[in-house]
Amino acid sequence: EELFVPLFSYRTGPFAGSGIPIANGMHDYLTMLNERDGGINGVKIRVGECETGYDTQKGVECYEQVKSEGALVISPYSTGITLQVIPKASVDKIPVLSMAYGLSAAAEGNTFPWVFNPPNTYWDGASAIVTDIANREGGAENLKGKKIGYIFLDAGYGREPIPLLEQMSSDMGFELLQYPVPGKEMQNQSSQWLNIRRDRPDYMIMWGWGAMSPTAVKEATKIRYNMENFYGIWWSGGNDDAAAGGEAAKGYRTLNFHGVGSDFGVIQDIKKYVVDAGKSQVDPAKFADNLYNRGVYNSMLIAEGIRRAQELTGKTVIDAVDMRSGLENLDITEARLKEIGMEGFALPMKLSCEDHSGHHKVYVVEWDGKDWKKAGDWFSPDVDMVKPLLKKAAADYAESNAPWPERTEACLN
Amino acid sequence: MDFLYAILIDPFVQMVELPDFLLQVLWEGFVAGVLYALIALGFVLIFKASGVFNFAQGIMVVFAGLTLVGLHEKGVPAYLALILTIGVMGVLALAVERFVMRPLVNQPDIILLMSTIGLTYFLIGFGEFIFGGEPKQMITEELGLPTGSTAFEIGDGGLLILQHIDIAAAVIAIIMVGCLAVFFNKTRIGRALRAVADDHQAALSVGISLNQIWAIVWFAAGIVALTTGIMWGARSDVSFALEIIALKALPVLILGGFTSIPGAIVGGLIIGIGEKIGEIYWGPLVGGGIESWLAYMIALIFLLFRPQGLFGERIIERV
Amino acid sequence: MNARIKHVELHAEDDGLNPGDVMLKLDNVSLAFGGVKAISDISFDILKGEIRAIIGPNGAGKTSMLNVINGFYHPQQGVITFRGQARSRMQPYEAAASGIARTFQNVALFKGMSTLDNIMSGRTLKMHKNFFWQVLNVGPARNEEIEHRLKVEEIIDFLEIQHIRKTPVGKLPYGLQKRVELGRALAMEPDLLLLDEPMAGMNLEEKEDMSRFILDVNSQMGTTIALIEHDMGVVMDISDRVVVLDYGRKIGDGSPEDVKNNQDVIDAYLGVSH
Amino acid sequence: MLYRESGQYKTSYIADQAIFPIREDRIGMMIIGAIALAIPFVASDFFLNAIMTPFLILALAAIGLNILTGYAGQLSLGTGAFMGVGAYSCYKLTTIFPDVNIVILVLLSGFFSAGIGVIFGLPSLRIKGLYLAVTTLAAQFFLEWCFIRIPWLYNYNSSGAIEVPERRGFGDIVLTGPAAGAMTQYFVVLAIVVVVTFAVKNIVRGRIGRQWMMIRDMDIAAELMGVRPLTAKLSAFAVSSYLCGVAGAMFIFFYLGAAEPSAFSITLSFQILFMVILGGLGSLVGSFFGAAFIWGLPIVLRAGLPAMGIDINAETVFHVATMIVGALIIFFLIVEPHGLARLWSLAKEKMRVWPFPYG
Amino acid sequence: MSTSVSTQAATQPNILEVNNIEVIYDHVILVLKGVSLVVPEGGIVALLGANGAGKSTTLKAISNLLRSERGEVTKGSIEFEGKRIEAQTANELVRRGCIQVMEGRHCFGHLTVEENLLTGAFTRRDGNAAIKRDIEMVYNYFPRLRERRTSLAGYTSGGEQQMTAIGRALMSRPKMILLDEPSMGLAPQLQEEIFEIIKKLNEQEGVSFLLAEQNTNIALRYATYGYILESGRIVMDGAAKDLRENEDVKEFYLGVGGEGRRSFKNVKHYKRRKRWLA
Ligand SMILES: Nc1ncnc2c1ncn2[C@@H]1O[C@H](COP(=O)(O)OP(=O)(O)OP(=O)(O)O)[C@@H](O)[C@H]1O
Ligand SMILES: Nc1ncnc2c1ncn2[C@@H]1O[C@H](COP(=O)(O)OP(=O)(O)OP(=O)(O)O)[C@@H](O)[C@H]1O
Ligand SMILES: CC(C)C[C@H](N)C(=O)O
Ligand SMILES: [Mg+2]
Ligand SMILES: [Mg+2]
Repeated sequence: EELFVPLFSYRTGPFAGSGIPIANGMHDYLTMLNERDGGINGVKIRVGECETGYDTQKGVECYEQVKSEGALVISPYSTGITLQVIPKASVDKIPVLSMAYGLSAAAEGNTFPWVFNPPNTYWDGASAIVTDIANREGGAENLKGKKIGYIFLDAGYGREPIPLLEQMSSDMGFELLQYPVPGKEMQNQSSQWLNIRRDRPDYMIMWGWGAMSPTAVKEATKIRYNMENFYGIWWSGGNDDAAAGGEAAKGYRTLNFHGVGSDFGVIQDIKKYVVDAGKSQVDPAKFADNLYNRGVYNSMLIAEGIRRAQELTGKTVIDAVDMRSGLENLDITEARLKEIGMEGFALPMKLSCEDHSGHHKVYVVEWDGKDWKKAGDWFSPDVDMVKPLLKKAAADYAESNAPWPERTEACLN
Repeated sequence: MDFLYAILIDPFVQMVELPDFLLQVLWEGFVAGVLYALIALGFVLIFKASGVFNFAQGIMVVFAGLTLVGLHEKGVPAYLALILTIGVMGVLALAVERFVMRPLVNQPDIILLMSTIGLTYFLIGFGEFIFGGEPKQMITEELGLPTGSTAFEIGDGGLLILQHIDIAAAVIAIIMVGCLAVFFNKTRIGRALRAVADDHQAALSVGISLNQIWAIVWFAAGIVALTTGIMWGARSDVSFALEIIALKALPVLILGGFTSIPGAIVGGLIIGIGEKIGEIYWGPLVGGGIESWLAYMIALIFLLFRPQGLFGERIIERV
Repeated sequence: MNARIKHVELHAEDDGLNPGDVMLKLDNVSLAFGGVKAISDISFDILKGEIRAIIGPNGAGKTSMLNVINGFYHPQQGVITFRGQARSRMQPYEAAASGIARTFQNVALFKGMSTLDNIMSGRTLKMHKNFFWQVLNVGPARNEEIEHRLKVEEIIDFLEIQHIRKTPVGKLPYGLQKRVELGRALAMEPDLLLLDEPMAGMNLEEKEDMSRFILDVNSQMGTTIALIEHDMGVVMDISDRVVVLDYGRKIGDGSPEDVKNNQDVIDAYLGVSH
Repeated sequence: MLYRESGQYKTSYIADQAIFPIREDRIGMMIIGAIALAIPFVASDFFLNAIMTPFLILALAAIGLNILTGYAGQLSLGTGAFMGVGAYSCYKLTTIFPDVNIVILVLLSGFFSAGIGVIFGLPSLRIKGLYLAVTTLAAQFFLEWCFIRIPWLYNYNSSGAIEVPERRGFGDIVLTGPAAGAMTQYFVVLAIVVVVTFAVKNIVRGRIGRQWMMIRDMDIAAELMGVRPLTAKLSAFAVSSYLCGVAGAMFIFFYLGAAEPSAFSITLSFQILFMVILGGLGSLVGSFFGAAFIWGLPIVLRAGLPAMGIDINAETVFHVATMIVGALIIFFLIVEPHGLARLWSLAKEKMRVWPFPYG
Repeated sequence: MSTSVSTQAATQPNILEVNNIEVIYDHVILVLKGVSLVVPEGGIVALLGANGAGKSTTLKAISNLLRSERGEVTKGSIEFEGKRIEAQTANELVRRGCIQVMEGRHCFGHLTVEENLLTGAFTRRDGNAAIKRDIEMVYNYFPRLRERRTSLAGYTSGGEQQMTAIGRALMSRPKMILLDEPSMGLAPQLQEEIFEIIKKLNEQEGVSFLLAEQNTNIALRYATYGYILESGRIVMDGAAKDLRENEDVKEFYLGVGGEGRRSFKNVKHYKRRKRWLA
């Protein structure tokens, strides 16, 4: 009688720098629910971590393992792993929750009934960054002739937004320069940054993760790149990532979609029930930092999904198929956020059968040398541009992976 | 024609047009080369002394760096941590000698190579077990190493930026090589080392104490690893991701010849500078990223002409 | 000898040479390594069917001479004529293909393989069945293997090493290794067999056996033999003609008797006690 | 006397050259065969999918490397990349010929990696020993780079990964893709591995295998005996890469189901190398032992350590498992440098002289 | 059978005593089945026997080089100068004055001939001058080595390597040398010379020798005592001159039958092997 929620984590290896805060945040929120509420509607959550080391093959091994143990939902925590488990999950009937990562096209719920990527896709992220740049330049038309550099982890993750960036480059007339960073050379980016120095792009966008991000920030300061023009996707916003550049990294910007710091009810509860009770692995100095909170946010989605599934089915002990409906019918309102102590921490969000992402609002944070500071209001990515493209991408995916199954799952909302 | 132009002419045009940038590229290559050379040096020490290709050298670099930083994180003052780390490397040397090398005396090269890969796994597991798996920042300032950078104006508007830590790395590498050369030229030990590398059993039979010699060289390699770890850690963080970069030492080593200390240095510089120049000026023609294999190709081409590397010992073939 | 050897059909290919004709001829061959002159301007010949001994002090260039003959070293000067074909350099496997086999001073067996496989390896050049038959191991490939196995078993019988057929040779005592090596060379059914100190490290009894084998190979199979050996007793007893080297030069050539009484040879090599 | 050869006389060389000339070995093989056939009916899908199938595939890759390193004595650190060539070839082949049975394509894809293997084997004519490692490393990194930088190889997928499409065969059974059954895939892999292993066994005990061993044990002498280093070495590269290519294709098509280029990284090369060394250089059974050990041990440790109450953290288990694997590798090398296969034959030797301690 | 311990040279203390040792390779192959022998202080003892009898194994058991070949002494004891040495390392043994010249030369191929000789002096602490002197001494014994002193040993001829190996052992100034097949591959003249050198070292410097040698003839001329080893057992031992007179030894090891020296040309091809232990 338990709800088995596996966490694919990487507390070791070159990606541990980003993996540890995420894993802690995810783990601690679920533990907090167990400690404070005795689980969800009286059923305890069993949290099982499986170490992937951000390695796709290990991820698949973990997938097989948790599948055999009856996992409710898969959070691969890697775009690469997500891509690999998507086809399997639809056959095995286990929902995949890739929160703000993974395959952007999976937002098309009709093509990908088993995959969820709220609150935003990478394509939303890319469009949001370009939107912010455009705003600073005084309008999208001023981007014409500008050079925007894109430095990315050369893996499923970093490649994901490229089609969109290319599309935007041709639509808006800016030049897109690509600087791939191979996974095994993340800590040795001097060539990429030499090239950047030569090419002098006006803006830099980074899709970095693990040891790649701090190295990139450091290299950027070395070539004296103007940090205010350097944007990271939300995942490149670890506190350590920016701190690696020291004072000189001031001005580095990343996207975000949840609160930073510990001034929220939910974070206080975690502190009280988990951290102070010695049930967390988190280093007190790193408690409630940016990526930790993101882990909390992710677990909240899982918990809410379970709750919704319980509501829908009337069972307390649900299975993976129920979980899918729960996620599909997520509707986290302002009121609900308040109940769970997340007022001001996140925006309300809602998913539907067609839209498994929601393309919600984001905001920009800026590094002030010590911590992340909010640098502007919540704003929406260019949903009108992104959505049709996603639709097309989903169709392409289904075609190239023929025979891709038609959606058979009933839509409950 | 265009293609030939792009390969044969254009890169040089670029070099001439932006001389400051070329200098920067050379400098970056040089610094990378020095660091490769330092790793290679550790390999050479052990290879020279036992014929063992110590695959674990790369991991020893990380392990030493992690120990240093880890101790500091646990509240040990920087210099004390440094001394303790040297001690840890000493213990490691003794342990390796006792539990790996001694029981495997007189085994074929490949077995010894494998055992060092086993050691690599062990050290990765052990290091992460103790210090955790996340990258750590090197305690550069605490150790009194220079930080910051100096920029030189070159021509009109040109800029050459030198990181102080890189300059320090180059200086320390040179000093280190000097010391090692002296150490090896103390003929008695130096000769004994080479004898061991040739034939373990014969070395035993003339009374060379393998145990002692191995402990010494592994310790020396440990010190080299620590130095490398500090220098490299100062450039990027200390984490096990460095281990893969350490593989680059292999082409360096092969280029220089497995047994040659100057070879390690020259090889390191050739590879470091060669791959940087290649990547920056020719890489874009094929989509970039050629750095990941260029070093090996350079080494391979050299080998075709000199199968024993630039400074390596002749390969003896006789019947 | 005995009946057993009779049906061993190990004989040299018919090359049109009669016993006594010149089979191998070296003309003014020189070989140097850096400053070391291993062979200086040496000429001599080997006649078909004879046992030709090469002797000389250590480092005189005897092994180098064999290495030159079978293409492992390439002389800087001189011509080598084998069965009428002159050449100045060739690859070792070409020499092997043209019928020259040898044993080595420092046993050069294939250490990881069994005695049987080592001797089978001497048949390499005689086996031709292609890859695909081998994969299937049926029909031709299998028959070929069995056919050669028969020959090899004959050699094993001949050398009396049946009991170590399947032992990895690396573990055999030195003397047996030498014998296996001879077997391997014999398996090539060579016209010319080069033996480099085949009896080093053997006791008397074993030397007697080895002499017997060599003589048998020579007389029964008609194989021409060039032999390096330091045991003068053996050399004088079994060889037809002897060439003596010293410091890379030839200092004597002729019948064992001639050589034994040649003052240069006595000074350089034999010493007084012989 | 539990295991005795004495009393079993061979009356023909054919019998003597059978693969299992000794009765006890034959019985043992039959038992193993029976178990292999019975496993799917008793084991869980997880066991089949995550343990047995990859074990068999990796054993084949290990055999491939064993040909090159164990039999022909050429050290290679590029196995992973050669497996990758097989996988990508198979992917392209099935894209181009979607209707051809995937098993045939898997077997064909090996030829592509054989070709690449031969090209990278060329330097081995001049470069030897550890120095050769650099050539194979060059192959490893260059090919890995190709897998990333040549989008044609992965059909221009934006993710840069290959996704195994669904393929049917043998009467419309789903063989590959997410819908394929664990048991089906296991049997297909088992069949391929068994057949190929027997073929390899035939090669290594024949003329070609002997030539490889000659080159390995003493290349100079081999040459003086008429072996052409060119053909011997390159054929070893070809056969080895062929096997690795087939293994690589199976690894993706019957196990992972999709792959990023990083699946064929140097880590994989080392993993295979370990299997070979630990199993025993120059031993085919050894390759199976090695694969079982290297593949199984971490799984067992990861499942076993928490069960023994050693620790609970996933990553600590991981670290401890890494440590133990490293230590065990060293331990086994010390106990028997010639690998598990040798340990096995020593055990047989012991059984042979039993009840005496030695003979 | 073995009467050695009591009968042999009871007057001198023994520098080396081997008591009933058993050696096993690879945990299963029993090679020595109870070998006992003694070498008196200042003696030259020859160990004779056919190929594979276990001579080299005996020597390696004494010098402790067995372990690196995965062999072990499972029974018996070995004493050098009255102290048990089975647990010592080869290095300690050399330091104490017992060195082995291995069969098959084992020169350091990548070192020059002279460097090879110098490695022999590794354990010495008596300064460079003394070492220089001894190098000269070795060169005087083997003039050929002087000529090749700067060549890499790997390239030298078989005989030259043999000289290097022996010279290298001499460089350690040992009290006792275990010589495995010293005459192998040497020109006849040099074989005599080697034994002369052995004799000289023995007489002038008091070095004791245990030699495994196939050339029975020469070995028994120089040795004071001999053991005959067969299939891992000592089958006969006695003073050298007694052995030389022994009919069996004459027949099988010296090649002199009733009618004088046999010719190699006329050896009969039949199983002549006679064994003490069948
Ligand atoms: N590859 C080589 N490189 C350098 N010198 C060599 C090489 N091969 C042989 N020599 C030298 O050439 C000379 C002749 O050597 P070789 O081996 O032919 O002598 P040998 O007559 O066989 O002597 P031995 O009876 O001692 O075996 C020696 O001085 C040896 O050092
Ligand atoms: N490393 C080893 N592993 C297993 N068996 C071995 C090993 N070394 C030697 N043997 C076996 O031990 C026995 C004795 O060998 P040893 O080398 O001592 O003989 P030997 O008397 O010195 O012979 P030779 O005169 O040929 O040198 C032989 O049968 C040999 O096969
Ligand atoms: C949290 C992560 C999933 C982000 C990661 N870089 C990715 O693969 O997309
Ligand atoms: Mg010679
Ligand atoms: Mg011996």
